[in-house]
Amino acid sequence: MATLGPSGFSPYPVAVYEGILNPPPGKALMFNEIVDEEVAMREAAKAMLTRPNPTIFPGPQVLYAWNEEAKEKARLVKKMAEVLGAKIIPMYDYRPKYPKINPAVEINPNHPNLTIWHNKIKACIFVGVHCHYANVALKIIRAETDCFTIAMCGMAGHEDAMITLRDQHVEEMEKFIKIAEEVKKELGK
Amino acid sequence: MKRSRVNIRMPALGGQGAVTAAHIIATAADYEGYYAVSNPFFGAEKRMAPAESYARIGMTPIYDRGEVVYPDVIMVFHPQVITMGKSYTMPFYSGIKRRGLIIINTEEDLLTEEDKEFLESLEVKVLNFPATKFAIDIAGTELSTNMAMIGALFGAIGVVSVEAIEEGIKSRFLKKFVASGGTASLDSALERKFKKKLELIEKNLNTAKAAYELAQRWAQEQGLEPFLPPPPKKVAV
Amino acid sequence: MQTATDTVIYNRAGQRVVSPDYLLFEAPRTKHFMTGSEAVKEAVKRASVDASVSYPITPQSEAAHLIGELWVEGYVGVYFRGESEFGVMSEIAGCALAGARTITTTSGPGTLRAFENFPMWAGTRIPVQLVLMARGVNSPLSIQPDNLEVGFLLDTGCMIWYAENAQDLFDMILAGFVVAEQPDVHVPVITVVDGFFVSHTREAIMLPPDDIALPPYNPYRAPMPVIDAEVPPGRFLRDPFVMKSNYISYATHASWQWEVRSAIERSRPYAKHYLRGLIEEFGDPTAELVFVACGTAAAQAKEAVRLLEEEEGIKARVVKLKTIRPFPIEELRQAVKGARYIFVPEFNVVGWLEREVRRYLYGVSDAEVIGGPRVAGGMTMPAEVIVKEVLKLTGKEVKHVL
Amino acid sequence: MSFKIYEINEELLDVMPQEIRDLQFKATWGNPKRGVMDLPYSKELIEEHSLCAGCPESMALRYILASLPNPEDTIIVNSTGCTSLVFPHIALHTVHSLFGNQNAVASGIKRVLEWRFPDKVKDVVVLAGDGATVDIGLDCTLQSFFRQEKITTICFDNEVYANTGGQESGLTVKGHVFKMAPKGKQWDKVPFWQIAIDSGCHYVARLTVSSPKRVETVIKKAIYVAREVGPTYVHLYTPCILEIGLNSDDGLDEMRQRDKERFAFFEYMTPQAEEVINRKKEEGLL
Repeated sequence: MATLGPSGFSPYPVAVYEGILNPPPGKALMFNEIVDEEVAMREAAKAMLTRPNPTIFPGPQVLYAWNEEAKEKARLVKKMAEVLGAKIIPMYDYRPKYPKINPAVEINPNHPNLTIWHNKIKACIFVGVHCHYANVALKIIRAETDCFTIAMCGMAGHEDAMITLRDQHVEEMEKFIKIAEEVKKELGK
Repeated sequence: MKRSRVNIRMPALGGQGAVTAAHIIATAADYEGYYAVSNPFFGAEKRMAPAESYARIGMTPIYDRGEVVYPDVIMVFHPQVITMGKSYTMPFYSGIKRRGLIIINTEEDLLTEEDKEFLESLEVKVLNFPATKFAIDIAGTELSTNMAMIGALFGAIGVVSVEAIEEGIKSRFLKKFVASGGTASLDSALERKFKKKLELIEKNLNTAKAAYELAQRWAQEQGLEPFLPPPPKKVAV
Repeated sequence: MQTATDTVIYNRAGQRVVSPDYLLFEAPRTKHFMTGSEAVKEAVKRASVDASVSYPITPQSEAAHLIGELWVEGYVGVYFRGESEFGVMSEIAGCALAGARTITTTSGPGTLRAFENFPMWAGTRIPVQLVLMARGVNSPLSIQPDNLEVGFLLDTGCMIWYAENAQDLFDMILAGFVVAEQPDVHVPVITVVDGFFVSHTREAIMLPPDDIALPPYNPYRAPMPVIDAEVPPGRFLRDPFVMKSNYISYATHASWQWEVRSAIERSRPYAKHYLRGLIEEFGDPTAELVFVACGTAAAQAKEAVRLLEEEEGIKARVVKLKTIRPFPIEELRQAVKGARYIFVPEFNVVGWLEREVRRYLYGVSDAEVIGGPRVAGGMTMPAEVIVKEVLKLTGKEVKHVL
Repeated sequence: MSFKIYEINEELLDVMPQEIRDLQFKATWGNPKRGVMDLPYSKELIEEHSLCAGCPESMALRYILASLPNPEDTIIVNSTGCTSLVFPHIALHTVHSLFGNQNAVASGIKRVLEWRFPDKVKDVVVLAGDGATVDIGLDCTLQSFFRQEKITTICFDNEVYANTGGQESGLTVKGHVFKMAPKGKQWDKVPFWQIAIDSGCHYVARLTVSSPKRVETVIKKAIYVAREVGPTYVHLYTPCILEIGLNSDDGLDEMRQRDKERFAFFEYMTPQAEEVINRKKEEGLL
């Protein structure tokens, strides 16, 4: 069953009400601290490599082949999962699903906690999810689970994640994979 | 006490062009180098109903807006403002400041002894000026009443030149101007009447100029000082 | 700096696209003399606006007419008159959902008729801009300035900015699009002015050239998929009924609402930059007498500060709030340090700004907060009246008012 | 064509559930000749529905979605009501906004899509219940007709407010007892198909959904005409079996009975609409 996160049962208080804002361009956010992107990437990789059942949640922007960047990012998501030894569970659309989801194979922004609880996921990466849905989901996860959340955002980031990487595109994802490989080696995995 | 601001209240009747007058007054003052703001007080006023507009001219940036409750100058555009009480205030000069000025468009003296006594106690000067008659005589239409009133104002308070008035009038009639629906149709009536815009401007200007000269002479006779120091020569920010 | 290899980009109207910073802060400006309604047109003309829908109501109608002229001139893509404010705000929502930069205007009863749309706009995360020219909403009918309606709008999930004059309004409209469209903000912005006092007042305003404009809106940076069948997921309902059809959907709804409010909070750094601060201070910074106000009330308070200084020898100052949502909490707390008396002059009978000020100063400031002076129904608030209120407090007689 | 938004990146194909893979490989995209006859053989654009078992609205939705000539570039706007519970499960870009503003929202979407994509066909379809179309949304519905918006409006007429628990609506028949009409409805059913004609619609049809093929033809005609000429209106009887006390398997029978009386098939078209329809027939698309 659920272990409550830092915010308790309700999605309130949310991070911005605790004074946490998205990092400025070129920087990353780690909990409530603005740090260099590389520092955050190392910590993110470490969390994924050391916590139980790490999982990547790719969203529609990388799942579908709607443009060249998406195709390239999909390839990198796959590679990232290999390096991190992580599972991939897709957030393929955003509807409130009826009558129920299958938490073993899918995640939904309206009740992401179900998938996290079911699979006992203790670290995850959101990538390619539209910002609003990432934020809705991350608030619920922050409130209702003890999962370490990492957001790889193509825009300004998500302060409700524990680590936020902003403006993440192909180049940055490649950089993260490289750092993850290094961390993995350092950890002797 | 030197003034640093002249607040003008213009009680008029709907259709007389008091809003246009406020606009031209403020534009001319702005051109002259003062700070200026104009605004109407709009209700659902129709023709011949009471209507008021306001202009403020000053030496420093003007924040104040809305109805001028404490005017330095009151310009009565129509005798009915006084004779029929078509005014938002009662009497029409309530709130007038010490050493203020009242210009009334009238051919006869409309003030009672009581009015005069009160105004004299505040050293307020009154100029009875037949603006409509002036407009008909010079421009050939009573629609130029507002131009005569503008000329009289600046002639009397002595702060804005004829050249600046000309700029104000041109900016009103040559540039694309936003008016309410009613004013827009009045504009086209004016244009039909005068055929050409330039002709309109010239006639308006002549009316204003003649009124300016008359009021200037009157102010000299009365020993009126200019209402404001020379313009602060505002520089573009 | 532009080099020879940089490509110059033009928008659909043929204007050169420049950065928001250039348009707002760097481009040379020239003086014009115009009304607040005309300032709206000038702002929209430089904002690469895609769509606008209008409906007549005094005093915003002129601004709406002028946006129509811009459509005829090719500066605005889509424009028509809707059936009512409820219809207009829904049509505008449709335009925004389909990926357009949109603007509309309304006033008083129109705002209330449209009301159901505002929380919907915020919930569906569209960066619509509503220019609100506040007017009375009570029965009996009034068309005059009275900003009671703003008190109703405070918690709709829209950003609320308050402009003091035509210049503020022009700059705020441009900044409004820029801030509202940030991907992590992306909620509607309501730019408020007091009707007539700004819409129909003519004053000098500094404008950048009209052959440059904001970069066009990019709907693919929005936090939700745009409704154009060009972006995944292909299966996408905006906005679903989350109250049934699945379990624990209540938490979804709660989270969604917090997200909308978070979005407003995220606008702070952007607004601070593009508005040059969320507040503006006027007068002697050491004065113990402070007016906290927005819009025309701030303008009138500035005049009162002058009168108090010149005629009574009393030092006073004004803290003008440029944003109401987000509320400039920290800025206000800093600004009123050292204050003994805080007056909150307002153009409504309920004193919604006073409530806000008290809420955020509670336990933080020792100053006495005085909710007033207050006028309503379209009344003017002469600076002399404000002075009178202050003098009452200090036990002084009023000399200059007859 | 926007079919690419349904195409899954190859690397991630293995993590996607069957229903999503089917949408890419087994749905009928890019084929204007698609229709209800594909239903048994193709992936439907509706995944599941959250309506009552046997609800005729679910049949109507399946037939309509199977008949859209251009689903990959079709936007559907709906309104609050039973159908808004189904919309999350439709594999298209759809909008639920408020109760009653659907035609206004659709007007905005259609005009902006025409402005943003002048070289593409983007169909906008409104689909709402009788309360949304004729009662609370009447103003927005009619005004979109007056303005000649190029959208197709489909009304699911179940003659009652069903989602809120069975209240009388403007389309309830006279005398029928529902909540808020405890003495029976006091006035006649609003003949909205006729009002649609008088308000400027170029193609209007009234029918039940008892015949899938007929639904297909009507929907295609309505969309083709809206695309080129102006507003079109389709009035469908989709009885609320729950509120009129029928069993789950009685819906079809109820519609067949009404086919003979107040929902007898009725069709209207303007000469411009007829020209479009004839041309589409010649092209083999109808």
